[in-house]
Amino acid sequence: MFDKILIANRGEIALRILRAAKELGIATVAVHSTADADAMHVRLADESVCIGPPAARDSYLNIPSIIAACEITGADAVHPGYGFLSENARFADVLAHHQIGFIGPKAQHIRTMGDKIEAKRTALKLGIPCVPGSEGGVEDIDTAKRVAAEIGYPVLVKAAAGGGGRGMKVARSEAELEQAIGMAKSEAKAAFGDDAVYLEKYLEKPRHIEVQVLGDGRGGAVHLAERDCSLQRRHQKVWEEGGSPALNESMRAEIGGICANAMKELGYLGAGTVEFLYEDGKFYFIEMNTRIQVEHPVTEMITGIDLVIEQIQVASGGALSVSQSDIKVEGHAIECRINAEHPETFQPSPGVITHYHTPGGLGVRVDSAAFQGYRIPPNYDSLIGKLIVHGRTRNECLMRLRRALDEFVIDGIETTLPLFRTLVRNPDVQNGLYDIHWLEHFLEDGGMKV
Amino acid sequence: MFDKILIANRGEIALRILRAAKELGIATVAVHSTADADAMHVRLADESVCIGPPAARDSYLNIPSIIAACEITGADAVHPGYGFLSENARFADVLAHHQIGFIGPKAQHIRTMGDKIEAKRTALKLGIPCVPGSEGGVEDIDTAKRVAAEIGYPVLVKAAAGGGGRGMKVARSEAELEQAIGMAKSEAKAAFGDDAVYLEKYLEKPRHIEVQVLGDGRGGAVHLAERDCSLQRRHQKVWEEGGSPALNESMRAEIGGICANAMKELGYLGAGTVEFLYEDGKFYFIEMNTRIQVEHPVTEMITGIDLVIEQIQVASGGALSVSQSDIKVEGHAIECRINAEHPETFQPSPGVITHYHTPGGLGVRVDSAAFQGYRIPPNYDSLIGKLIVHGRTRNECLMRLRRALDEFVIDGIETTLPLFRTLVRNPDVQNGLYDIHWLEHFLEDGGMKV
Amino acid sequence: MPKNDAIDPELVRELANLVTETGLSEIEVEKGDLRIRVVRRLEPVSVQVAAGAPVAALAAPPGQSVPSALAPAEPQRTQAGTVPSPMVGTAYLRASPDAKAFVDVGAKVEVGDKLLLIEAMKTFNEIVAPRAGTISAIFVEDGQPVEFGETLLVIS
Amino acid sequence: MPKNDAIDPELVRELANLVTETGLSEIEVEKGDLRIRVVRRLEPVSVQVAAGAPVAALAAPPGQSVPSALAPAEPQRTQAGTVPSPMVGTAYLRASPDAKAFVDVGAKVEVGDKLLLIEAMKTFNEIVAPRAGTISAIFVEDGQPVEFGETLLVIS
Repeated sequence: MFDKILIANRGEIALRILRAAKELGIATVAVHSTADADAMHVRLADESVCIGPPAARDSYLNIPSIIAACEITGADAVHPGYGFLSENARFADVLAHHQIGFIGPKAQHIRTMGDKIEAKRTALKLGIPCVPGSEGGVEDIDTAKRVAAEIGYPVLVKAAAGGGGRGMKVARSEAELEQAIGMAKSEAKAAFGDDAVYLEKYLEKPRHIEVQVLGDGRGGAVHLAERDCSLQRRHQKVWEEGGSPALNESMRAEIGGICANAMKELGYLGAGTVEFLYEDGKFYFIEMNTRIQVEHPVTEMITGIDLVIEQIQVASGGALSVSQSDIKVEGHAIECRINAEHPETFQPSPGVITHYHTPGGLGVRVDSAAFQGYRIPPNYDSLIGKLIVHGRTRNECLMRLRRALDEFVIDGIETTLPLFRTLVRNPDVQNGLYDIHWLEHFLEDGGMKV
Repeated sequence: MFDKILIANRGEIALRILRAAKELGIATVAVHSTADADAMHVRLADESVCIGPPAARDSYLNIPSIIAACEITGADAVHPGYGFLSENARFADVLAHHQIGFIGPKAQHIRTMGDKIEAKRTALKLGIPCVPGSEGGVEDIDTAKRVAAEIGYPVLVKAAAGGGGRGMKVARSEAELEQAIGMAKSEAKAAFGDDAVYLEKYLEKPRHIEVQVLGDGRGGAVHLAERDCSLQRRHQKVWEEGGSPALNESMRAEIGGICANAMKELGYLGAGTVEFLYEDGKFYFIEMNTRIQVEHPVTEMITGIDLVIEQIQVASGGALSVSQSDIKVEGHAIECRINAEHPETFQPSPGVITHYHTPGGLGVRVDSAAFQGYRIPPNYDSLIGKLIVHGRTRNECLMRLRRALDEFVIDGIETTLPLFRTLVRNPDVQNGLYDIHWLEHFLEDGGMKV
Repeated sequence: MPKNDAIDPELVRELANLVTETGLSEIEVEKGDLRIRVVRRLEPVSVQVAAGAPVAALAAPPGQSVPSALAPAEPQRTQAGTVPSPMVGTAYLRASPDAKAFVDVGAKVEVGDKLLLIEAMKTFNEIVAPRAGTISAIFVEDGQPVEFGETLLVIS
Repeated sequence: MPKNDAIDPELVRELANLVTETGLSEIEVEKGDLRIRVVRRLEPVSVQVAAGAPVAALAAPPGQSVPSALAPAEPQRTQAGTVPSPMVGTAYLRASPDAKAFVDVGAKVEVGDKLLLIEAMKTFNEIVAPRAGTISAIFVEDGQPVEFGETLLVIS
């Protein structure tokens, strides 16, 4: 086991990692920029080192500074949290070069999953379901018709050289296909000087469902069920829950089993998330995140398993504390990401928290590095805390979430708490009837306007 | 189901009840003395009524005021919490007379269990193990020897008219019995003018173990395992945990089954606790508390069942949400009672909380009505909050408790947090090796002296 | 108008300006039978948000107004003459719906005169005048619920 | 204007200035039938404990001293002449254990003169004088770990 872990992150995840280390009896080193000298994880760590000015590239992303901080404190492992250096394979290599443990996956798996094309190739090879498509350009309309019939309508015609939505057309039936191809080709020609197009299954109202996995790096791996993160705004998750309101026990076991087996085959080490779009009972691989995720507490609340402790244990060469048969999903959990943002305009709102009071009681968890008097620096992202609530049923969970949201006090800045107070009272949310477009539409339709 | 519940209590338990009501969608009325006008449960309740001056007898114990508060607010049920009117059978009768629901047991069971002699008689009749004794005075030494041999040494010789420890002698063997009886008789004669004595089993180093029960009042009843509350100071519980470090699965099932069956036979309604002394594998009934207890969250954390919600449901004529087979003990939980008291002298420390920050993260629960800026009034008991921590194992729970205690900030007043920071690091506590005298001895031996 | 001749508003104005200009709070001048006093009451400079301020605003469900708990709870002012409710219950100003009120504003009362009734637990409790005087205000309506300590009326 | 003659605003002003200047709260003068009184009410000297005060003291395990986090973190004073560390690492005052120090207190330095080395990732980074002057203080010892922004030495 490691003796001293350096936490190469800030905010709530730095505190989260510190808690896990303390519970394992491991000493902690907080590194921080000058903007974070007063931060909670700095106050609570056994040691702290200022590693640079506020700009992340000069502090939290500065590999030499972090290595130097390990050297002067004698830290024998680094936990990168999420964001920053967490999916930087070179950082993992540099740490290895300095004989410092990296609490994350093997560098090769970070590289593989960091490359979209390579990731999809690997997923297919491992038996993970992907979005079906033409696997290359379609030259003539007959080929296109055959391929489209195979993957099923609607299909998306995409420019091979494309991006940003240009050269992209939906065909809902064979009748529409020829025209869609024609339009896509001419748009693609105009935009990219290349009229090659390919076909892909088009998902109209998918959900975002992701499977949490843990591997010991030696072929042992488990899944810890799924999280439904469909409630998104500008591709940022807002509300996550587990299990998904769309899945039942056997669907959970099936997709979970596929992911766990894939991780075994890969020899994956540590925590990871296999992300899918989900529509009409089918899963389509998007990407794999090779790190702990913001929404990991949802899984912890329904399984009782501390994912960060598992990460640390397997990174130090230990075994997973659980086998698949030990993992039982108990009840339901929902996480709300509380951002320092205006709840209607989503304008960031840094500043001093003048009053801060967190909800308590049964089934209520708060992961936050904020406190009364804390000044949220304007230099970093706006996530200031996560409220995670557990109940024996989804309904109990929703009622508990409602009362917990009503108890939460954060004054002095704008936060997204009012958004969640509205969402928890919304019938679609209560019924679990939402897809990845739901929240955008809700906001466009003035759902938060008073 | 009730429409509006009046909470006839204050402090953390008033907030606890308010949370349960909110989660059931029931409106809440807070009543308060003038000293509690700013209290958290008053702020969060749908309505509040000032019922009297600070002295409890004129406010929280004032039955006419509470009934009047029900009348003016239209509350259709009262939750009495613990203490105050919670075990006052007359209060239950008055509520019934006014057609207001009482969220507690039937008045007759409050009366039975409130009378020590009647309670023991009832317990014996229901098959609950009691402290064996002579069941009446022992006249001659031969009878005494026979009875003592039956119940086993050591035995306690007690004055029938006794109290306060006078006329009480321990005999550790038959050789000591005659002398002990002689001394007890003469002491009793001198103190009470009556030299009648009786014999009882003497427990040298018992643990305090109590079984949580729930009944639907119609013969349905379950047990929710036990709590070990042996760590006490002046008969006040300080640290409670469940399950007891002294019991195993089958012992738990056995004593739990006895209590559940007794409650079925009794037709018990609501939440209750059957309290035992435990020594050498045997349980000895002390008393039954016919109310929710301070330490109920320990049970909630290991079973996932909200006891206050169950209380409300059965009081309104509903069924228990669980049957015995649904109830599974998962992991381990410990509660620390945080008092506004000096951690060495236990001198009460009312005043303003200048800084307040609660710990968060996985498995950590805080039940408290305190907040930054709250002035603890000098009129009531010193309990200001409870920290309850859950882990998959007792060891995980202890490590988590340690880190949570180190995160907890309560400034401006003295609290017992330092006591718990010491206890969680004590080898006897870590090993679960303590009895009801352990904490007193620890404190006498200067365990908290720096 | 001889009075206006005697007291020169300009002098008063000058003194008023002076009190402001100098940052003083009071100036008093007297000469012969003339006496002028100008006072500027300093408003509290700071809203004293003590470290011990109560939680500002407990979260309320959307649509509900958030109570401004920052403002310290106004203590029930028991000025001379106010009669606070000694109990929680329902206040009645008359013995029956058709009866006339025990007292009205302007009525003179003696110690022990009946002022109103408070019903609690189906019992009517008489509230009597604790002092003699004239009823200068009645703060409750017939049938209104009252809390302990709530001001019922004023005898001045 | 005879009234104005009678009460001289200049005298009032003078008294007003006097009360402020002397820190008094009240002056009253009387001569014959003239009486002037100026009052300055002292503002409440409130210790303004801001609502936004940081958490006082994070709980520390018994035996450890509790950091008084109430005191705001002292900003690294970058007074003229201080040389802060541009990086985290280990500071060395000499090129090798046997070598003599690059600079000592009292040494004169020119811009660009080598002051010390900071080792990070097994690389030695030269820290050179950003200005000319005399070394008036050295705050680090040979082999001491330094944080970003920590003051290494002062050139005055």
